[in-house]
Amino acid sequence: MASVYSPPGFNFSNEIRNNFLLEKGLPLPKATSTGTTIVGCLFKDGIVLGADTRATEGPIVADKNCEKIHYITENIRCCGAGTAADTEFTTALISSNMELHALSTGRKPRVVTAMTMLKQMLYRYQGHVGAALVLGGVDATGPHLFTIHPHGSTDKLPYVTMGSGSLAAMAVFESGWRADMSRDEALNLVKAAISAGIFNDLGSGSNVDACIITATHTELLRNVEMPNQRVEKERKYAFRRGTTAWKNQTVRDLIVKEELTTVGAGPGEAMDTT
Amino acid sequence: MDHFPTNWGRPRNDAYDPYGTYPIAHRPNNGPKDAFADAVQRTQQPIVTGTSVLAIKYKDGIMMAADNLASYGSLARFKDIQRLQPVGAHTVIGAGGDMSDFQYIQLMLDELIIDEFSAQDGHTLGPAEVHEYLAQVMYARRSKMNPLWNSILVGGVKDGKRFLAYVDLLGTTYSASTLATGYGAYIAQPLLRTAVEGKEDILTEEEAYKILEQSMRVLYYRDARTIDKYQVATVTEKGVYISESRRLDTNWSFAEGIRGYGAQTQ
Amino acid sequence: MDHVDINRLKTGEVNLGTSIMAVQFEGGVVIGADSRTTTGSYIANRVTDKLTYVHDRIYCCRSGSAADTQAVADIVHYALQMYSQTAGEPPTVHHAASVFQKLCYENKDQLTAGIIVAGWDKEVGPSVYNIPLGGGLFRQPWAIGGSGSTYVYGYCDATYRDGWGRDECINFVKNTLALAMSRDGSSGGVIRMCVITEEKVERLFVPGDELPRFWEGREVLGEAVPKKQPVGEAGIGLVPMAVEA
Amino acid sequence: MPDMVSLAQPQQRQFNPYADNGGTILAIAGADFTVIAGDTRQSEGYSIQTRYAPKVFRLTDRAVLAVNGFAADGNMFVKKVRQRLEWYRHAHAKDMPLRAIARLIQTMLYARRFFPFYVYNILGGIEEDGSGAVYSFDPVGSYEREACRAAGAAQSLVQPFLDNQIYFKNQVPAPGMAHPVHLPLSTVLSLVIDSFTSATERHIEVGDGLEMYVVLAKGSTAIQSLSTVRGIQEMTVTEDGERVFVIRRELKKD
Amino acid sequence: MTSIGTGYDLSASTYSPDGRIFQVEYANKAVENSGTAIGLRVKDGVVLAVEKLVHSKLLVPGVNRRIQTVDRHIGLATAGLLADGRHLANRARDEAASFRDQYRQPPPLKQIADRLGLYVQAYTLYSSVRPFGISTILGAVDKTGPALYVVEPSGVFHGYHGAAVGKGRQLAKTELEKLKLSELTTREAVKEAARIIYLVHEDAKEKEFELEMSWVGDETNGIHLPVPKDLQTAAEQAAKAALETFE
Amino acid sequence: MSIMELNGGSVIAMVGKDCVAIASDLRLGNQALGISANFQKIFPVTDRIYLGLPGLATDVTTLRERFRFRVNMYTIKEEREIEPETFARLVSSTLYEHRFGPYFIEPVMAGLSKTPSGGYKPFIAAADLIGCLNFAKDFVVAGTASSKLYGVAEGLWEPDLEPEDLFETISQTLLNAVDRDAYSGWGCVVHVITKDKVVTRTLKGRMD
Repeated sequence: MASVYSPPGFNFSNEIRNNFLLEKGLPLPKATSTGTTIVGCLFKDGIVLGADTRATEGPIVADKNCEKIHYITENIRCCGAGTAADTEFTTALISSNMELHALSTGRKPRVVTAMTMLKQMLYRYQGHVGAALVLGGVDATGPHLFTIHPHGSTDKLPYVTMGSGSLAAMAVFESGWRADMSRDEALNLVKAAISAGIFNDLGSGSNVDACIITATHTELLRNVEMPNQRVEKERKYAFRRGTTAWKNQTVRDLIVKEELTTVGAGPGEAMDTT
Repeated sequence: MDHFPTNWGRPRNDAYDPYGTYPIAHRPNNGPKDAFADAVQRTQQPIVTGTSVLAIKYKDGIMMAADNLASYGSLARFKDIQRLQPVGAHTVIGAGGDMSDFQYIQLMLDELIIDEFSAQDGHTLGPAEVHEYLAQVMYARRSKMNPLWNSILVGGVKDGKRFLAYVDLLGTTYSASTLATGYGAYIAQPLLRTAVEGKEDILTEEEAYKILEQSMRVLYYRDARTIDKYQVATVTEKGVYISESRRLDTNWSFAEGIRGYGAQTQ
Repeated sequence: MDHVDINRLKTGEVNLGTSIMAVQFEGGVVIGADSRTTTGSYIANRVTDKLTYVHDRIYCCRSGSAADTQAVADIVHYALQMYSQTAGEPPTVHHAASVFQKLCYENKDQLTAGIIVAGWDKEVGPSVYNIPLGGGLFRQPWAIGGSGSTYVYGYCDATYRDGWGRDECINFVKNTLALAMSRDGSSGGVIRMCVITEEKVERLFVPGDELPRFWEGREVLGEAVPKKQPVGEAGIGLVPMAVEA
Repeated sequence: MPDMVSLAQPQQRQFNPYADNGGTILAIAGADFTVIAGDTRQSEGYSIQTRYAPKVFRLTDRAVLAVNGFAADGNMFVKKVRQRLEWYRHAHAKDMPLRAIARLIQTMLYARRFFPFYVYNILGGIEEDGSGAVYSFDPVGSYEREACRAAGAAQSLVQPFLDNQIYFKNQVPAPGMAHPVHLPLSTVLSLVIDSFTSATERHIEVGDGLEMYVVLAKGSTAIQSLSTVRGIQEMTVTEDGERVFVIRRELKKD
Repeated sequence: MTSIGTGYDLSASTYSPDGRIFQVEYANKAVENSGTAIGLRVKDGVVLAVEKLVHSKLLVPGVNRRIQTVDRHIGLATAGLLADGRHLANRARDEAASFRDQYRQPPPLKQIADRLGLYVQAYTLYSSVRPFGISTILGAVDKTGPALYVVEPSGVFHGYHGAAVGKGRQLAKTELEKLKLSELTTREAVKEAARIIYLVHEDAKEKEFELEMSWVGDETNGIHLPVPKDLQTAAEQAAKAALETFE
Repeated sequence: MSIMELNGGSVIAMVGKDCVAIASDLRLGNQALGISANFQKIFPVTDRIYLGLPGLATDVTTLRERFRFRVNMYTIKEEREIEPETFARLVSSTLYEHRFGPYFIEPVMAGLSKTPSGGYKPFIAAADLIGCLNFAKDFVVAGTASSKLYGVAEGLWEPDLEPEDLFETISQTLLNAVDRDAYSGWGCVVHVITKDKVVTRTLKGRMD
């Protein structure tokens, strides 16, 4: 441990060793990815973001109900697809930088600021930070919606989709989106778009999350639809106690039993403080 | 060491293809290298290609749609190509993928239909028979490592039964009430499934057409290998009908106000 | 030629397949672009704005990697803002083009960017600069770029005339881009144009369903067949001879 | 532009004659019955090709074959096996016994040793002695008779669960008791359903529908537990012999 | 029969001293013994008709067809040995398919007649084979319009406006010559064909027969099809009626 | 064969009624060759937090020390014991710091977190090798037998198991999963953490 205070940023100290292992023909294990359908769309009073809740490791579902709509500021949220850790940490970093920015400027943060921070960070890492993002929010200049690709390019559009289910979701938007929709129309459209991803794209699944941002209010609708609840199992699988054979047991008792032992003066006798 | 002689002399790797499922010709070669080996191309690749084909079942039969484009890489090379083809009196096929292979398939099926016609035995080939035949041919060709580079939808009606199925260059087949090949499988299929599943016996011809038209429009918006000119085939008990080319109405109105990709406003 | 080399794009990178163009005329320049952004053959954005503001009377048209061209344009935009603030005067088009060129040349191994810079300045009036892939700088009376441009060099050479006015240039840009978009799968969508003059920057917009149309193949399809061809050839209405029993 | 470039300098696009179409199959043998099951999803990559593509096929009244892997190979293989069984029936005026079908499948698989059918087979049914049997195969024909077997995409999820619940692996029986050798049909059906719902939860390629074939030995008493099963359908062709039923269930579609 | 006993009639590869091939002439006899077949090439199509003699009441009606389909647009009627007719039809189908394969278009009838002629002729050259015991009427509508050819056992083929082969050919030809074939429609030609077949059958009244008819032309979209039942029934009734008034 | 299979090993954690359990196998291998049948992968972090580190053995040791150090630093600076949620974030950011040269470890955490009312709430979490956290309400798994563990756990786990029942369920899950995994096994260890004690048991397992 060279120093108590490690420098900020990524640490490349394992690089040489890992390259050696890689050269021996050992491929890297799969990181958790969010195959994912994430969307966003503009409506009359603001924006609606949406996401599914499946996280995968290859063909295995690692998390059935993860959260993909990340907090940036109170009025800005960001959906993430791609390498799960990257979306998580990138949005967290930008969220904290936005907070600092807001504190230093004394103004309510703007969506373009977050967008610019994100694209510049992702561009710096040339696609190696695998985050595909849908950024949305409402600020002093109105509602804004962006997509940010892993290589750092951005798009400004009234309706956007990302992730492996983006084609399915985009098809729903292309056939259902209209300008100046009401809140409920927009929410229903987002639900339909996410559902298209959930039911047609194997990388997406489980529930629908949504987030509605208007000039005055941000509303996170966690699991706004749950069309994929597991049915009850046919059998009960609790085991009879004693089913498992074990060799030895140690018990670490966490209750500290205190026994009061008085030393010196007898009980009940007050100390002489005179 | 495994029990597979061609792998002997190489380090064992159980993660990779433990049963040697690749045919010999495609396994890494251990033997001495032929100086010209790299120049030999064993299988072709698609050159002039068509993109998606869509098809659905509806009340009276099946309906299929495909645009009129044949691309050469990203070049929109031929814009008046018909990718839907009647086969006999009850069947229509629609093809994506290599157009030269599709033309070969058309000739082959034409010969099949003439053979069946001139046999005068009271039998006609329905969509199920055409599909089975195509599947066998395409599976045989893939097994010779010389595939017909297409994804094909076969649809039709015969003896009161609707039939809709898929076959591709690998000989893979499947059937469903909505099918789409190419990018259509990603973009159009979700729309088709929502619109059709459970309503196969209710949808009228106009409704079915509306669904396909809408899906073709979305494909035109989102697939870079489409044009806005397409045809629709309808197969009912009465027979096969293939429409004239139609043009898609598209909407771009919301695009006018968009400026830049970020902070730009002018 | 500013070909976008796919092998240089990182996997999954967003690509401006693109047809872009700029033409100068007496009082200004007309720039134009299609609106398609693709990843593979999926259209990630069908209404992209590839005409990017870098200063009041200077715009650029971007082709190549979306990420690279946006990053470069953002840097140039910043540089020109700083310049005009410190120098107290707007930059010239040549100045802007030179900043682009410097970035593109010095980072040519890292970048996939083909950029056309155009605008109006007090010193030379209207001008158009082309900065193709290697990072060279070429002034031209008209310039085209992006993957779609390869299909329309002939048309441009055959059509362009010196001394055109504003409206003729607009038409030229519109027709050229429509032709490029109709043949290049990586280009398409709408046509966006800007007319940059000393007085103002005017935005023009041609929606995707109102593009100029040219020859698009025969309407009636199928192979050439003689008039007397039996309809049966199409396979319609075939009834086999039935065995009566 | 990308495709133009790839045309100008042809990249070696190697034709791969195989695909993986996902899904999972499983079979469990009882004393006088066998259950053979498979989900009905057929997928490639992240796309669902169809929500209903059968992977389990009745061969005779006492043999059911489940195939999983590359769908085109699977369908072709079933077709060829059925053809051979038909020839056998024409030649011998009876259905081929289960263990003979198992050996036939081995021979047919190994015949393609150097261009294999990329298919995992599980054959289930009733032996000539009236006992339930499961035979599992690898793609090139190595096979084994077992009491239960899972194969396909979610094999690694389901098999250890079956080890525990069918073979009672790692379970110490209650004092003075012994684990049963065979489980009753109702228990087996419940375990099959739970195996598939679990696999659907955790494997993206499993879902949409479940088809369970039940083969009963002649005179099996397990028939009683089938009478209450909803949506059951009998597939038996011959009389007075083994009986085949199919039970269909929905699975999650995400 | 002057040839009998001369020894020159034992092989198709042997001429008689006066330059004839008796085996070919015998083949023609086989044709003459058969029920009549006629073909009418008219304004907008071709009609084929055959007097199919039914040699046993036990036969299922409609079997042993003598009109066959070669390609979508080509029909073929034979008079003579039934089995030879079937063989030749198969050969014709192969030829049509091979033409399509080569030239990617529907074969013109002349090409098929030519190729069949060559094929039939080959059977007059060798001692090991016998010539075809059939005359074949080929009818089609191709890119040149309606076409009608007859291929004879010798391999020779000619184009006709109206053709008749088999037992009643003389009378049939006389009747055909009376018609203005190039002005008839196929619909009218069907009636005429039925009438002629019924007429020529008068000579063998005691034998049962079936009238087999097919047509190809504008009426059928250029496809060779059997004449529809109602039209055939009407034509047969008219033919029977005409027979009453003919005498 | 990925780097995870170099030394092998698997860990699982489950939630019960007011208790959590975490269990691992004991194998240390060099690819297919077994080296040790007593390689601990689960370490106590605080009294009521246990951390499982399946993966590359050298990183198991390194990270165990690193986390011990960082938790100690936290305790010293904050003058309180670290809570499981906080510890999970610490694990996550430590791993993500090495995003482009990762430790080959997929950590699993189990513990009881203090509620404002002074009670204890079960907590489990897992992360991938670059620190993406997965907070589950039922169970989390990691290691070479992860897909097997997912399958069995999805079948066997039930809500609100008492500590003794949770011990049976997690043990059965782990034993049957590692029996189908060539890189895990050789005995198992199970820790059941409750409000006032941690019961650690070593299980009999197959040695092949």
